[in-house]
Amino acid sequence: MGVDRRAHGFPSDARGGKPGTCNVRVQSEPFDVAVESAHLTAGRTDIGAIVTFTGLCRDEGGTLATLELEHYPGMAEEEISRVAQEALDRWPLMGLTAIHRYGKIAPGEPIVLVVTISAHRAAAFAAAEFLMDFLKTRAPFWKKERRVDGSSGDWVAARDDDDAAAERWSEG
Amino acid sequence: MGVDRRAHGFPSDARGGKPGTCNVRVQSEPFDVAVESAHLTAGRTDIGAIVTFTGLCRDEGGTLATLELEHYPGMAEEEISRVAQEALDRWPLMGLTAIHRYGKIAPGEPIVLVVTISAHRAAAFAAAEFLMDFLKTRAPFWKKERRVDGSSGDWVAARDDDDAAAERWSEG
Amino acid sequence: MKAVYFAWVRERIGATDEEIFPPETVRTVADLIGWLSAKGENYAYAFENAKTIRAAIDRTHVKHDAAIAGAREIAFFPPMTGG
Amino acid sequence: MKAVYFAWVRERIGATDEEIFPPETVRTVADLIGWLSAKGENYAYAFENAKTIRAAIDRTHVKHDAAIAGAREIAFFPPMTGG
Repeated sequence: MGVDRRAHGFPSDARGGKPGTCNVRVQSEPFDVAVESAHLTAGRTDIGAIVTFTGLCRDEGGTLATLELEHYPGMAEEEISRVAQEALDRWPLMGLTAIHRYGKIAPGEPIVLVVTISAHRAAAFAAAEFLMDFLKTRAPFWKKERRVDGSSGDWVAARDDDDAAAERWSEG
Repeated sequence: MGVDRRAHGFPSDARGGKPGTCNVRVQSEPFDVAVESAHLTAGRTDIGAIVTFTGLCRDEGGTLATLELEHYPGMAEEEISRVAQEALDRWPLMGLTAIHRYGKIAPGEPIVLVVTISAHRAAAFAAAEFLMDFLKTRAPFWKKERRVDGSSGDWVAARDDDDAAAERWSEG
Repeated sequence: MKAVYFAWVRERIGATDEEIFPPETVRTVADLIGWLSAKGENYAYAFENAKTIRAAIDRTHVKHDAAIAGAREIAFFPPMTGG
Repeated sequence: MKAVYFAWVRERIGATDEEIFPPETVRTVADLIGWLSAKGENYAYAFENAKTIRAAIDRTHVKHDAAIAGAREIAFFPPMTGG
């Protein structure tokens, strides 16, 4: 499951504004939140709100050595792109970036990044939460824990509250 | 209304975890989101979620030359600190940063920053939205618009939907 | 006590702050707004829609029925528009 | 068609992918899970709690009642734990 799938940029209609950008990437390397934010906002003075979400690998009380993230190459990018398009359809965003890593990840390292930009904060916050809720429940990634005591640990179990978090967006 | 009030750092109890940090600043200079995030998360490997919100000055369709932000020195810091303490009391945060600028601000420049860190994303998102809703309605800042045509423009009117956004946190 | 004014309240009154000496009959923030409004046209203009005016006593938001006894600094300003 | 397996489904089966040739009577994802389960103990173990298994046809999530006709690639995996 080696090769990186690179920037899937595609234009989006920001509901009457300038067309926004949608960047989706699946990669093994770390990402830089500041670089991604700057890229998304470059040259624009019509943005009122930037929300970034960074998901990090926790050390689990010092017991975790590394996390191994397996993914379904191809489908991972496609599924994140589908979720991203849903967010662009639902909220008046000027753009978004969603990056998910795979492979070995150490405690303290970033796993996932979502950046949303909009004229107003409500749309940027809602879209970022929506993206995370659906990345959690729909993007084909699986976490396996390697413990500091050398044991291989377990596959992380899916959380019911993640399903519940995703479910709430289907109301109304 | 000149002098900067500098970092009001105070420890907070992250509900059983290591004590978190609370940074509140009111300043005229721009801020760097990456520096503030790095400062808040430095040396920790127990964080699962970082949410940042940056509020920017919009050009209002090219009509806005600059925004002038007046504030109530002393009360601005105190009120933001009160809101920050409420967020720390309500959610299991490992820390937060809230920075609000005053003075002349050009389109595209940042005005306000909120960073929240937590083990899980729900708390980080909720606290960041809460902070912004209350900064909007309780922190003593007032925006005046200067137009590109040279006219002094108007004081920005408070928005009913900002009040409504703040109101929703008093349920339950 | 010291009165301080911000944004268009400050502009309409034409001062950032001043020492005021209200009589004892002026007991609440609302009383003080009424008393200030009578000081001149600039004050009357600043406080013409008294309900929209926000107040803080010693840097804490208060409602118009709050007592002003003991206050060192009372601020008047429009609804906040920061963030 | 090609079957692909991820996470503990992959580990239990002991393969990342394989070409499969189910008979025509195997029409849905649920049918295919049943058919695969009969191929050996490793498959039976992987699919022992069939309801927890997620499936995708040609890289799109599907339910167990989805038809498999025309599929080039069918994936089986546990609930996702990314993010």
